[in-house]
Amino acid sequence: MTTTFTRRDFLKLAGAAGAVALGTRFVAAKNGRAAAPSLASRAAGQTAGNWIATACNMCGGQTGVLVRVDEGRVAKIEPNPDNPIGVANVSTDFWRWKNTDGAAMCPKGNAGPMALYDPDRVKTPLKRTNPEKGKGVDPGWAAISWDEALNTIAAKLRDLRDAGEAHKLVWFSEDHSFVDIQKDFTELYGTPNYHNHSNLCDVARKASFKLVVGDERPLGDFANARHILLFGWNPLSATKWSHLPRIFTRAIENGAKLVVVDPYLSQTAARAHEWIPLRPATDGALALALAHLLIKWNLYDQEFVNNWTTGFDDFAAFVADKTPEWAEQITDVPAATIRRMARDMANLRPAVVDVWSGPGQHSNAVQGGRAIAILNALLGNVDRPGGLINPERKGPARQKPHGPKIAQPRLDNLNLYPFGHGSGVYTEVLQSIVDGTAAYMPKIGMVIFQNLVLSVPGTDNVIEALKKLEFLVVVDTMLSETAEMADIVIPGTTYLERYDLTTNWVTWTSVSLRQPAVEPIFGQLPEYEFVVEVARRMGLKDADDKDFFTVGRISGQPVDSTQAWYEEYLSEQLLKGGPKISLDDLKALPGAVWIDPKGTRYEKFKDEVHLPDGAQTKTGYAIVKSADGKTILGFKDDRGAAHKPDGSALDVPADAKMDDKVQQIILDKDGKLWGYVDAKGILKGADGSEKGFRRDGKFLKGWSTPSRLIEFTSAQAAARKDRNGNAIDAQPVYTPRDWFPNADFPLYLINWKESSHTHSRTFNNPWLIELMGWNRLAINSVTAARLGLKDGDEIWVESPYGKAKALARVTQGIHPEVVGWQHGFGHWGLGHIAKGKGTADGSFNKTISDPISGMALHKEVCVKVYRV
Amino acid sequence: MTLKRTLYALAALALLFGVWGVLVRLTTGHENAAYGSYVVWGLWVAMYLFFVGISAGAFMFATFDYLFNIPLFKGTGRAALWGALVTLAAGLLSIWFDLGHMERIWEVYLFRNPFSVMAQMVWGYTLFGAIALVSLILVIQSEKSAWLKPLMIVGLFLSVFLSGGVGALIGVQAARPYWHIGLFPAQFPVFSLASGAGLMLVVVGLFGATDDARRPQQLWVLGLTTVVLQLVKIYFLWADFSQSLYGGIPMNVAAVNEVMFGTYWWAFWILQIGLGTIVPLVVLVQPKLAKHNGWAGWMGVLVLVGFAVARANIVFPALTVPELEALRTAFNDPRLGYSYFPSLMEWAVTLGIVGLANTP
Amino acid sequence: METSLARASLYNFLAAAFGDPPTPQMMEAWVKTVPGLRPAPLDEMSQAYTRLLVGPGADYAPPYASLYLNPSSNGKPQLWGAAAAAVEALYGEAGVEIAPGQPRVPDHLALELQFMQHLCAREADAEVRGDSAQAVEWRERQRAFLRDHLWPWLPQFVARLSNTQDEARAVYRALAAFMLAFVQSEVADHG
Amino acid sequence: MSNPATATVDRRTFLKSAGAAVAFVTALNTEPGRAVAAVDDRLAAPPSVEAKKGSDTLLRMQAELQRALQKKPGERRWVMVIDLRKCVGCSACTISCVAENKLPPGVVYRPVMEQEIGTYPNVTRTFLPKPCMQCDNPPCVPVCPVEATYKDENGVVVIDYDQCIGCRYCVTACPYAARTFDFGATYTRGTAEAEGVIVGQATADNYERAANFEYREAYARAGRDESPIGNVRKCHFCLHRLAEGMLPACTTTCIGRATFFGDANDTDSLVSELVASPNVMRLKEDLGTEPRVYYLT
Repeated sequence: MTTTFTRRDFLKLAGAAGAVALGTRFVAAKNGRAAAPSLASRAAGQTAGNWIATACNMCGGQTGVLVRVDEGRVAKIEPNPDNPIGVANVSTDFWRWKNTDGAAMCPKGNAGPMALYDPDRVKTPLKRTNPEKGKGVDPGWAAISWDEALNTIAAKLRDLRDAGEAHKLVWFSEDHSFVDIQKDFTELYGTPNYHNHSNLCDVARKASFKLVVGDERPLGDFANARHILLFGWNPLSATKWSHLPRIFTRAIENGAKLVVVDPYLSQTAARAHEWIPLRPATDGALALALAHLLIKWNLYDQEFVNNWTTGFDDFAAFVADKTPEWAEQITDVPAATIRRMARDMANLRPAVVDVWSGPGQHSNAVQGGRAIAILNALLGNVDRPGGLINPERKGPARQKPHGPKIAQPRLDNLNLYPFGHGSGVYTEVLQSIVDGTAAYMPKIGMVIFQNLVLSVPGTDNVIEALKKLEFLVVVDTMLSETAEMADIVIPGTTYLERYDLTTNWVTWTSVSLRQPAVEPIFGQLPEYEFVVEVARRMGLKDADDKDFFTVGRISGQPVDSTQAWYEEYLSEQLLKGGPKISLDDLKALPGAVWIDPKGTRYEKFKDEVHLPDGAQTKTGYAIVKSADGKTILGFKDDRGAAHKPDGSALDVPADAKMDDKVQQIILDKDGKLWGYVDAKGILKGADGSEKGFRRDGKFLKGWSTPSRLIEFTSAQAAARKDRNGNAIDAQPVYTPRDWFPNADFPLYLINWKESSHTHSRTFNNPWLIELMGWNRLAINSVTAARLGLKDGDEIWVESPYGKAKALARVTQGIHPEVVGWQHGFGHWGLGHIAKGKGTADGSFNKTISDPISGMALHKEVCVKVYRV
Repeated sequence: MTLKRTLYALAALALLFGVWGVLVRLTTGHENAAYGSYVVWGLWVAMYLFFVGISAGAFMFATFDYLFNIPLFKGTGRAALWGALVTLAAGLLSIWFDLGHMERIWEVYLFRNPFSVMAQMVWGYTLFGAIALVSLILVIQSEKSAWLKPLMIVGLFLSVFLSGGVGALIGVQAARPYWHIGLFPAQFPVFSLASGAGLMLVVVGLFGATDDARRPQQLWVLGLTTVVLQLVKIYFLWADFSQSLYGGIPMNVAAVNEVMFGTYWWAFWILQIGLGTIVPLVVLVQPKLAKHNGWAGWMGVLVLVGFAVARANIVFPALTVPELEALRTAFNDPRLGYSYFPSLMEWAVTLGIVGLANTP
Repeated sequence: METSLARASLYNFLAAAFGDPPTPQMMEAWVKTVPGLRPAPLDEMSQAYTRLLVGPGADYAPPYASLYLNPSSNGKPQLWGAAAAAVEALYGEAGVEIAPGQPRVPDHLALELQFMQHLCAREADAEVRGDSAQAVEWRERQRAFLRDHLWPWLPQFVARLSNTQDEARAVYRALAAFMLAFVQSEVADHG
Repeated sequence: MSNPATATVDRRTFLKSAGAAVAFVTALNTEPGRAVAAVDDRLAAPPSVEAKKGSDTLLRMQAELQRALQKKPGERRWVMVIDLRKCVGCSACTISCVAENKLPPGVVYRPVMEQEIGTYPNVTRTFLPKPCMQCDNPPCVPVCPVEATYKDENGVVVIDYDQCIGCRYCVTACPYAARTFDFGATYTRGTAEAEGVIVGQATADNYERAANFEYREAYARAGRDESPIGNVRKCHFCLHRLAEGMLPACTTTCIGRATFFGDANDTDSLVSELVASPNVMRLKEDLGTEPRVYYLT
């Protein structure tokens, strides 16, 4: 077409072209000295290096940020519109709003420079000189060289391992950064005791949703919903990732109704159309009553329930007597209100129901969470627009190292928690150390960016447990209360000084890079390099006696620099994972983020599972399994010959199990076992993992549950026992939590998080302390009047496990039987700003977890409150 | 003269303390001041109001001698002028230390904003100070100078307008209903005269010439003046408070409540009303006591103390009431609080200034 | 003068097409100007714009010269570099600097196109004022800029952009082809 | 002119394109020459930026900002609109402002005020961000003895840090408590100096003492008495960002998208639309201050 064009033609066309409106792409250059630019000015940068795209880590949300660096110093942090985290939750919104500077950033993100330049940061390795350990005991820190610190730690670890006690290393770490390298280390070292943060956060939610919709962390598509019901979640303030509040305010703008169920009038409840206060940990009962009404009134999505779920009839029978009146007795929510809620959520579709850590940190959390998750299924709104979406995840791929076989059990007895999480169970490890009931006593502790003392329930217990370790290493930027218990403290890096690959908090895959905006400001080793360096000094090799920490993961060549080695390590994860690009490519991408161009896909459960080309389907074959039925050894054809999965002949062991009820066996074109369809029509792979199910002659993907359907009634739950050996109900029953108020301790004590702080770690940030400087105890005005308390009074808060002073905040915004406050205050360490502000909520608890998921029970506490 | 000596000793001590305070002020700026951004004016501003009030009042009394030639007050004029000058210096010093940028005070003289009441006050007091100084020099040289009378006339006008102006300085602030009351600026000239009378009581009663036969009579007249002015002062207080309380504007009511029942209720009831008003009233209506040097002089001291507290009770209460209630908890910083008690540095500087004023 | 103004106009048109998200007005002008271009729904166009010209993603065709031209130590193209700096210096010499809100990397396609428009407009202005010496000078600048900066990477960019399917992207393919042909004719004309 | 191609360009076409080109030259404001005068300026279409209802508010506001910046300062009317229904009380604006303007302890331009309304269980909380109202009738301006604070050509109430004597008269005059005084403190003050162990004040201070760029001047809080220490400080709608085509920091960072900014003289602008909402209000209207900050309730 264009080849036929002449120059003359082009100039003719100029007429039409001229009609295009003209933006200002240039301005006249100014003479003389330019006025000083803004801190955030992009114009100010003379070189491209001045703006560095990276990801925030002031909380776990990983919002994309741009960091302005001037003369080697971080000057300002701004939102990064190229990173979906901070812009939008679903990709269609992201494509629409991206590059419109549509990003946002919460106060913690804005306060990042103060975390970097915190005057109380540790800058050099420290050694304890006072052997006595305890709360408030001065460790007598002495600064030591990096060499001494690394050699000491390496020697201790080597000695332990040489003594055949590698399993006695216990490791705790934050979960949003460089966890892979830590796992690698523990696996190569030979300890089963690697734990990370998740079980202090939301593993009950994970278990609930996994059981019902087959996904640990579905995300609500709130922007497209017309009715949003939240149980115990404060997303507008406990921001987590910065686009979160906007998807709610956009939804409200579009006419959605927001209803929040929470004992406390959170910021989210304050912005909601309705706040439903209730007794803590009774959310499950409320959800059951709502389910009862939806079914009774025939307001549930029958098409969806019939086609995509299982166990509905049993569930319907189960909730037949879960009337609003029944729930009112339990929850203190009026039956009439429950009826109105049910009617609204049925009428305003799409409707979405979500839950987070409010009900999630009680002993009955998993079943309660299931009841809530099930509401989404009744509303026909799982993995659909405006509903609860199962995100696709194709992030960096961790390459499992080949470590020694570990014979010893995990200290946290994770296998006894039927739906526990890979992050482990902090409370069980620590409590068993204190009680002496542990399978064996650990000797060396390694704690990386975890302030166990203030973040695990039962403060004094945690301190006792840490005291019993022979050698404790804490890596942190601050001298936290946990660092106070350490033998060696290693100065950490903030997120502005290090690498990480962070994956999605959005409904499609993205991988964003965290990269050093500035060099570590005291020349300290970033944590991953610290791990590598310790491993190198120990001479740690893999089970084949091959070097791991010295050989480049891609080049296969020895790499001297730990940083270069780690960059290759990350590159390998990227190249072998979803992005299929190198670290350098990722850096070059706008915003330093890789985004799966496929974007958000809805109704993935309808995807077909395609058999490989040339696949042969056989009937009358059987699957040969090992004696315990767990491993697939091969298959037996219709003539009785047994084959290994690769097609070669198989000697069937005497105790092998023969599964001849399989409907079909699928061989690939070379006759190798590709998969099979079991008796129930579930399509499984050659390793027994579920891939889909058969319907109308096609294989559909369905959900990642054993039945490949959404499970109202959970057979897999019923098949297991909880940590205490009790049976688990197949139905999402409401069972009262274990600890209730009584005459001595008449009030429920809950805690929450707000936008001003993260966990227990931002309390030395002076900007954030100016926002929220104290966690006063919220008390309902009626309760306060009964107790003779006034706003601002100094009070005692007492539980059987602890007693501390606090300040009262008299409010209308909390259930009268409940008192509560913001989590994370009450430091006696950390730094001069954090010290002495507010009250630590963990000191009133037992060190205990929910028996199904291993979730730490931060909120199952009862107290009494009285004036000082 | 032991009293005088004691006083000098005390003044020297205060001065020493003040030197420390000034050093702290000059080296650390405002970091050691206790006021903040909400209670943004503190002791130094109150003291400024107090001192310039006395100064104006003292000048008024000087006119009794040099302008109106009242026989009874012949000879007291020099002391009054001296007092006016010293207290003016003290007042200006006090407000100067209060500035964020002391070195920029000259900016005010550039006539940048002639409509700012504060600028008007600075020019006015500078002129007033000059007049008082020239008058004093003239008086010292010869009381018969032809310039004295015109100077006195201008000075008298200034003393009335300026003390009213100080009232207007804060009275024009519609943002602070407690200040923005009809009669508010009007009371300031009366206060000036009253505090001038107080000062004269002190000067005549405690430091007057022992051989002057007119002294008891002077004291009696000063005493009666004080009594009358105290009554007027009570009337103004009643007018203020009743307007505030009956008007019912929340910020206003809160401010009055703060004065009467707040943290420093005792300063109001005991110092300002009790010792500063009622006691002098009761004492000075009795001719015998009023004519007594010591009684009259000490009543003068009490009147001045009462006024100092009264000035503070004008400045602070309006500031201790949030302009928007929710500001109390919006942002946490010691500078963003609503309570105020002067810091050691502030006391030091103020005491130093008082000491300095006493030294002459 | 007419020629320089017409050329300026075309450069402006192209700068807008590759530098701004699509609008109905732009679509209208495209249909009128670019032969064979069929309009697509605006929503799809906006998404196509982001995917193709803003990125990231598999279809991203970075509109930065340096990513096509820069040889670099590790074999990966890198943004900025000497060429981009030279372009920025040329902007300065011609009396303009990048306006707020525009890409801060000077070798962005839209900036380079707009710069050509500026040079053409200045030429026209000189002609109107009868200052032929200056007009020649502006013309010389155009020639140098085309030869050294705009042309060398344009075919690669267009090739990368053309390597995509679907309706909305067809619009950008057509625009790219049009641009390539025009700039090619410019290069030919300027020798 | 000698190019034969011109012959094929008809007059109409030429004029159109000439219009665009000359408008561009004019925008450059360099050597206007006769060309500008020669062309009928009705043909020089004003630059328009596409911004429609329904597009992302930030995109729209940015486009409108560009448009407004092309006007003369006196012709635009910066206003801020804050939608209290969308404010989630997170205080991101407060802190982004602290970061942008490098505010020291106790100096705050935009606190978020919180209030509880109602009785349990019918109760809610409101969050009200409070920047300077940039009053059209500002009580703080006439009181200043040195005219260090005034309404600038954009209608924003500004402070000349080099002129302000720090008397704080304006602070008492402001009915909104929008002004705070810079006492000279730093956040890191009072940090123990554990030699070689923790960072300590000296290093950390370094960041706090780095210059901000308020009013497009580099103000480092370097010494004891150097401005802005000893000055009154306040929100200035991020004039230094506006000058570079960036929205105020609070507007950009807002995670509830509750803050809007723009030129109310532009009848097509988002803020003009919002200001005309039925649910609009301003603080303390009875004082006649005519605030330029509007709230939607």
